[in-house]
Amino acid sequence: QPQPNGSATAAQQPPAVESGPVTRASQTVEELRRTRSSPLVRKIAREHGIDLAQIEGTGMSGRVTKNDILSFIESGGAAAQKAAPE
Amino acid sequence: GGVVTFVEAIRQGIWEEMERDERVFVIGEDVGVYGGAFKVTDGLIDYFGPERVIDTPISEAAIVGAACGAALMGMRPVAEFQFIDFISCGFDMLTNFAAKCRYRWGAGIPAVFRGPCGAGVHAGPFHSQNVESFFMNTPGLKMVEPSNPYDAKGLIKAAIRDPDPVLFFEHKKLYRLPRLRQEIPEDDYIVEIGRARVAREGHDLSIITFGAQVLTALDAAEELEREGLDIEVIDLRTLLPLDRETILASVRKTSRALILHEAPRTGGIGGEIAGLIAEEAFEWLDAPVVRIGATDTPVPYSPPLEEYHLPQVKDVVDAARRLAAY
Amino acid sequence: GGVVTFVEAIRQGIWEEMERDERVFVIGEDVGVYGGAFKVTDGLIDYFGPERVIDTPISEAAIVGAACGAALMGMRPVAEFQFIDFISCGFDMLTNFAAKCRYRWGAGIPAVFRGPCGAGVHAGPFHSQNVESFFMNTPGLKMVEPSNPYDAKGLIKAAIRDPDPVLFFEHKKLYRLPRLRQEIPEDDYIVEIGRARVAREGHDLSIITFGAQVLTALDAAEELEREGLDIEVIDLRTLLPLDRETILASVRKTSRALILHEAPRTGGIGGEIAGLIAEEAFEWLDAPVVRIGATDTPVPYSPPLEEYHLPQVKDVVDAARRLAAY
Amino acid sequence: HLVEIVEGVQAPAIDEGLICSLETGLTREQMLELYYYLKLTRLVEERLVNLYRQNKVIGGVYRSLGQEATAVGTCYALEPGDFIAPLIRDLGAVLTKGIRPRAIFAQYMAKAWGPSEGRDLNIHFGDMERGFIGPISHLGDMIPVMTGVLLAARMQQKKIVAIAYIGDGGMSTGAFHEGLNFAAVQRLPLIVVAEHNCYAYSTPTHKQTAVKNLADKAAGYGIPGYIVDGNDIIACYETTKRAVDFARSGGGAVLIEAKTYRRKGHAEHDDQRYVPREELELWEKRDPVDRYERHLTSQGIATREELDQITARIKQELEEEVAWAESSPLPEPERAAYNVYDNSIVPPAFRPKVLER
Amino acid sequence: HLVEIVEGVQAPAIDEGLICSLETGLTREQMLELYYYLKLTRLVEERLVNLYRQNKVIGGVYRSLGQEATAVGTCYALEPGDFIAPLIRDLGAVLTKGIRPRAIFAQYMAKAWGPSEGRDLNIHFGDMERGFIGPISHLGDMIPVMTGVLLAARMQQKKIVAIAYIGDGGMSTGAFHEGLNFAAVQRLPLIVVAEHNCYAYSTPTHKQTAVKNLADKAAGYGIPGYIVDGNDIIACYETTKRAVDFARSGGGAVLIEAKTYRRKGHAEHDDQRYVPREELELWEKRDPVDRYERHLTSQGIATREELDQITARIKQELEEEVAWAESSPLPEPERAAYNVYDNSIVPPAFRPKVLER
Ligand SMILES: Cc1ncc(C[n+]2csc(CCOP(=O)(O)OP(=O)(O)O)c2C)c(N)n1
Ligand SMILES: Cc1ncc(C[n+]2csc(CCOP(=O)(O)OP(=O)(O)O)c2C)c(N)n1
Ligand SMILES: [Mg+2]
Ligand SMILES: [Mg+2]
Ligand SMILES: [Mg+2]
Repeated sequence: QPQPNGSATAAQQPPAVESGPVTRASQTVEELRRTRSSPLVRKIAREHGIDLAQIEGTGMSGRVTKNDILSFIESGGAAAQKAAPE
Repeated sequence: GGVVTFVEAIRQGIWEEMERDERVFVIGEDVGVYGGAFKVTDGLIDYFGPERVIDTPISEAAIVGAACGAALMGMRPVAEFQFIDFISCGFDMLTNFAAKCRYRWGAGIPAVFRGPCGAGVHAGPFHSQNVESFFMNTPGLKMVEPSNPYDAKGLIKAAIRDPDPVLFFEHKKLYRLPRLRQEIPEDDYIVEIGRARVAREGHDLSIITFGAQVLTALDAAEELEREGLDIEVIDLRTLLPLDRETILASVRKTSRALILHEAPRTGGIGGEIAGLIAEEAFEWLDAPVVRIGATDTPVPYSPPLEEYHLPQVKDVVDAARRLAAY
Repeated sequence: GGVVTFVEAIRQGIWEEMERDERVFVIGEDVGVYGGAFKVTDGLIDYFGPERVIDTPISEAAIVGAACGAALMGMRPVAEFQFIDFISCGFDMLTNFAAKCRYRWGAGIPAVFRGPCGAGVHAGPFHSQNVESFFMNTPGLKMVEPSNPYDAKGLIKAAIRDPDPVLFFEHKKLYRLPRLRQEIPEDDYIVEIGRARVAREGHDLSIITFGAQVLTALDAAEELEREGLDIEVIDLRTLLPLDRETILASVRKTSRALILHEAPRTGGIGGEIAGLIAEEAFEWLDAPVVRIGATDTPVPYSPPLEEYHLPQVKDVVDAARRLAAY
Repeated sequence: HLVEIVEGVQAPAIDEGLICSLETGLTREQMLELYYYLKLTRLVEERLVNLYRQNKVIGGVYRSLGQEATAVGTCYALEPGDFIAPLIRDLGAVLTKGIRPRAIFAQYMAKAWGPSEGRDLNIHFGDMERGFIGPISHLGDMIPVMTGVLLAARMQQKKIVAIAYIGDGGMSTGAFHEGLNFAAVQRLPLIVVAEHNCYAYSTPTHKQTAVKNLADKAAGYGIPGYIVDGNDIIACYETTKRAVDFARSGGGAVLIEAKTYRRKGHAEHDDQRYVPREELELWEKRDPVDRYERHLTSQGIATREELDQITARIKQELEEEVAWAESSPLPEPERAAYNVYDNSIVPPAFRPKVLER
Repeated sequence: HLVEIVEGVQAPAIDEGLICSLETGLTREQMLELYYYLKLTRLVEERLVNLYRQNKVIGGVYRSLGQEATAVGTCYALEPGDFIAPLIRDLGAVLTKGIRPRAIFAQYMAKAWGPSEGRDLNIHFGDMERGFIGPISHLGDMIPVMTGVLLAARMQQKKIVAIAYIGDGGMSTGAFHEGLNFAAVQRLPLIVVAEHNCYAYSTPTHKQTAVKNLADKAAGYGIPGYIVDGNDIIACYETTKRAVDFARSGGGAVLIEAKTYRRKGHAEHDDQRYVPREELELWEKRDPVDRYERHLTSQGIATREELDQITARIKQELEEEVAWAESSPLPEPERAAYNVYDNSIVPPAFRPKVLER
């Protein structure tokens, strides 16, 4: 579960692409929303080195929305993620 | 100038261009003595004479062809289809002659082909069509569809002055809609072809639309504002060539795109807009690109059927809510 | 049956349906005595007689209308356009009569409207068109475009047996292409309308295409395989109604969609496919939805111009590389 | 023979005005039936205007006032298996073919029980059993369609003929030309009835075409052309009967020009300001219903009472027909999705719910 | 008068065969010029076939063998300001209008210096200065276009006339019908030259239309129709001159049927197997070039040597014309992007690079 003010889990890099598109084909749309959000959010996550799993998603299927991640960044969550120990 | 309806704005535009440029003339069925089925050309023949306001036989292919020939000779014809549904009878002449002349030997065809389009008036499948999709894949044509009197006048003038063939679609529901009555400038002005306008600024979601559906979008936006959603409405005005920059700028701002048109969804020009966005604004998207069109059926006649067929404010509100909640 | 070319497969299909069902007949310009400009109906008149293989005047609207009337009487006409470019002269009859009859009063029109389409043979702007975009927004029509002899025969039979009007596009480059010669079954078989096929299985990227461009895609895929890219090629076969399931399944597998067609990019049916993907496979996309089409121009005549205009293998390879690297 | 223009017999006049052609093979019974359909047409249209003024009609009403004899008289010359392709101004032909007024009322009122189930309007439907294929709005398109009907009939060895109606305006269309040329070269038994009512919307014939008589166009197709007084119902019948016999016996296509006049505007909303008053008054005197009544009574074929009884019967009938149509519900909204294709193959085109997952 | 069909004067025959009409207002100089254009047409086409066989031509070659007198003779009756809308089988008219053979060769060879810059083929281009608007492939479409040209000319107070050429097949199209009806009702000075060459691709006239003479169609438009021996170049000239004078003086549209014959297949690839040998042999004897030569020499208008000199001059000219066309490069690929629209307003349609950011 994502925690407020994120004491992040291990990853300091953005999450790796899941193992292969073959796996993705069998995923549900809900799972994909939750884990991959959207191109925009993934881009922002990449740019800020954020692990999406750490953010509370308010979108459909628990998706991390643009506002979610921007709020997260604004509230220092990204810095917290970076600063968190291994 | 003055406070005008949509139809009056178009009529003024044609009138002023005919006064300004003696090469401009009108040609179509019942456009002269009768002033046009929707009275768009009312009074022109008394002022400009029957040589410049020509009543033709029922011959859409000949009307288009004659406009092309006159244009090659340097005239500026404004050809009318009594209902845009009859443009299908001139489809060959438009797509094969008008559209391709300049490309094939450098001869531009500065003609305007205009007529009333659109549904919602219980006129049935042959007096309610939206035909832009027929021509979207025909380079050489331009297509324009205003949503308000100011743009209507500015665009008909721009179309008449354009050196290439322009299809000018006038949604018949807008012609005398009181809501659209608007004060327009006295002075000469044009609205540039190829430029969309931001009908309503917003930040949460972009509705990209044109014609009568601009009103649907604005009504939906007003309703959604009460729910705290801030909707941007882009009025395309020109359908071909699309104003890619304005579309992309809006989507990059809001990250959510809802494309709305009155033609059936499948095969409508919404696909072109969605494709543009999905390719060139992909990393700005926070949600799927949503398209709303009419059902994939002809336009039915009976009011409950037509209402089901056409996009309604509630359909747009519902879709925008879901898209915003994505 | 036997080893056949693309054109021979179509001819066999028409022949067998005429034998199987006495209601089937052929109608068009020079289809009888001459056997058709491309010899698709060669020999039919000697076997079936001039009452079932009708040579018409040069009248596309009448050809379409007559096919519709005969279909209403229970016949199964197969109407030919000498070149599909001339379908524009029958545009009104097709979109307003053929497409809407069942909807308006329950009378189906089981007619097939076929002809040679496509570019790449230096035939110029009026003998090279791809016209599917004209009709994509016309509910009531079906559109089919095979890419190989097996599908061609199966689909022409399916089209003839279909209770609704089917536009059947035959890319002229494929007619006698040696590469396409193929052994097909002796027995009766159909290929279901509305079902795409996976022409090449792959995992890295989906190329969604049809007609002659299937070969372009396969050639590109072969080249890219050497670079370690595994391309899936979807051959749509039916353009309307689109096989949404197969398209979406492929994109959900590969996450990268490249839509390829020979018609100009803007306004082509690639937009519909892109829109479908961007709305219903959005979550699976790793990259923008890419569309490749011809340049937004008429089909030029001179080989260097036509080559620039049309999608080439190198264009597809280059785009696929970029898409894969995204 | 091929380019013959056959002018109709001039009907005599009596003190009260013109009557109809005296030479006819019609029996008294048939002439009364003819009156029934003629009067029915007039009264159905009056009823439609009535409903229109009560806002019960959706869209416009297109009267054929003054032209009813053409539509009824020509159609009456057909056999049951024959086909008609009428235009919206040929309601008389539709009724003569046996389509019930209730279907027309239901269509106009956009009701679920109408033949189009509300999807299309006016007479834009068909009834293959009765030999009726309704028009679409695009003028001229029905000529090629009827050519196909007759080609099929030939292949099916049915000895049927077809009447396709066209207006002075519609004859300017490419579809008309292609269809008639094809019918002519194939020697199909197609009778084209050109209703010369002097106007195409606001466009008078002299702006539509340069021929003197519409029948002159027949020569351009290599077929015979007949001219008939379109307001003389007996002449319309006889001329068409002659054309039908000619066509059915292998003579090929025929063009009949019915000289008539459109006494109302193009539709109810059109006030005809472009029409001179004197013209309308002149043609009022040539009203085809008055004329036929005058004929029947003056020639001792029917009494005034008999005609009044027919009228009363029609009015009674129409009460029931209108009531039936009015009692029909409007269609359910979702019905708009059905029948684009054969729904056993392609599902109905329901409105999709956006982001439904 | 309006539906008059004027049959051409039957030209006399001498021992060697038919010659041309004797009654003419042409001067000797003009008659030699006529010969120049006639022979030029024949030799340009022969040269095209020659280039085609050397694979220097892209696409097909469409001979007008046997029809050259129609195209040249009719066009010669025009004034410089007048317009023509020829079809691909009217190369003779294009050359008579002053378009240089080099343009034709460059077009056929898809070269950059051609009027289309390689974008279109054959005579699908125009030259407004010279009064030439080339066709598109869709038959019939040029008739409405020329109607517009003449409407404009009327508005611009230019007293020009136009010839639009059409084939026996093309007359079946809706576009032809709409255009000619419009021209007729507007009394525009449009001369339609219908080249009755007996075939439309493989379709003989009796499957195309039911009229006996194509000129019979004139009555259907309320215009005069003339018939002329299309292989008699003088008759073609005289008949057209008469029509041109009639039209230019306000008489309106005219239809001229030129009786001729297409001696080659529809295009070079068509072996004409559907044509009886005897038919071809008959019409060989009526070759319009032979016939005119016979006329000039037998009537003492020109000597064999003079004619040979003209031929030699043409051949010399054609060497230069072909050389010029051959020396043209093919167009640069990117030129395909230009001129869809006025490029000062809408940029060229270059091939976009995918994912270029
Ligand atoms: C192809 C086409 N173009 C335009 C119209 C619009 N329109 C409907 S009725 C009409 C006038 C028809 O006149 P006519 O053929 O004389 O028939 P009438 O109404 O007089 O019976 C016109 C122009 C149409 N229906 N179809
Ligand atoms: C509208 C249209 N339909 C079909 C064709 C295909 N086509 C090209 S030439 C031709 C035959 C033309 O015959 P005709 O008009 O007699 O001219 P000709 O070739 O004999 O000079 C046909 C059917 C076409 N060009 N345009
Ligand atoms: Mg079928
Ligand atoms: Mg009329
Ligand atoms: Mg010919």
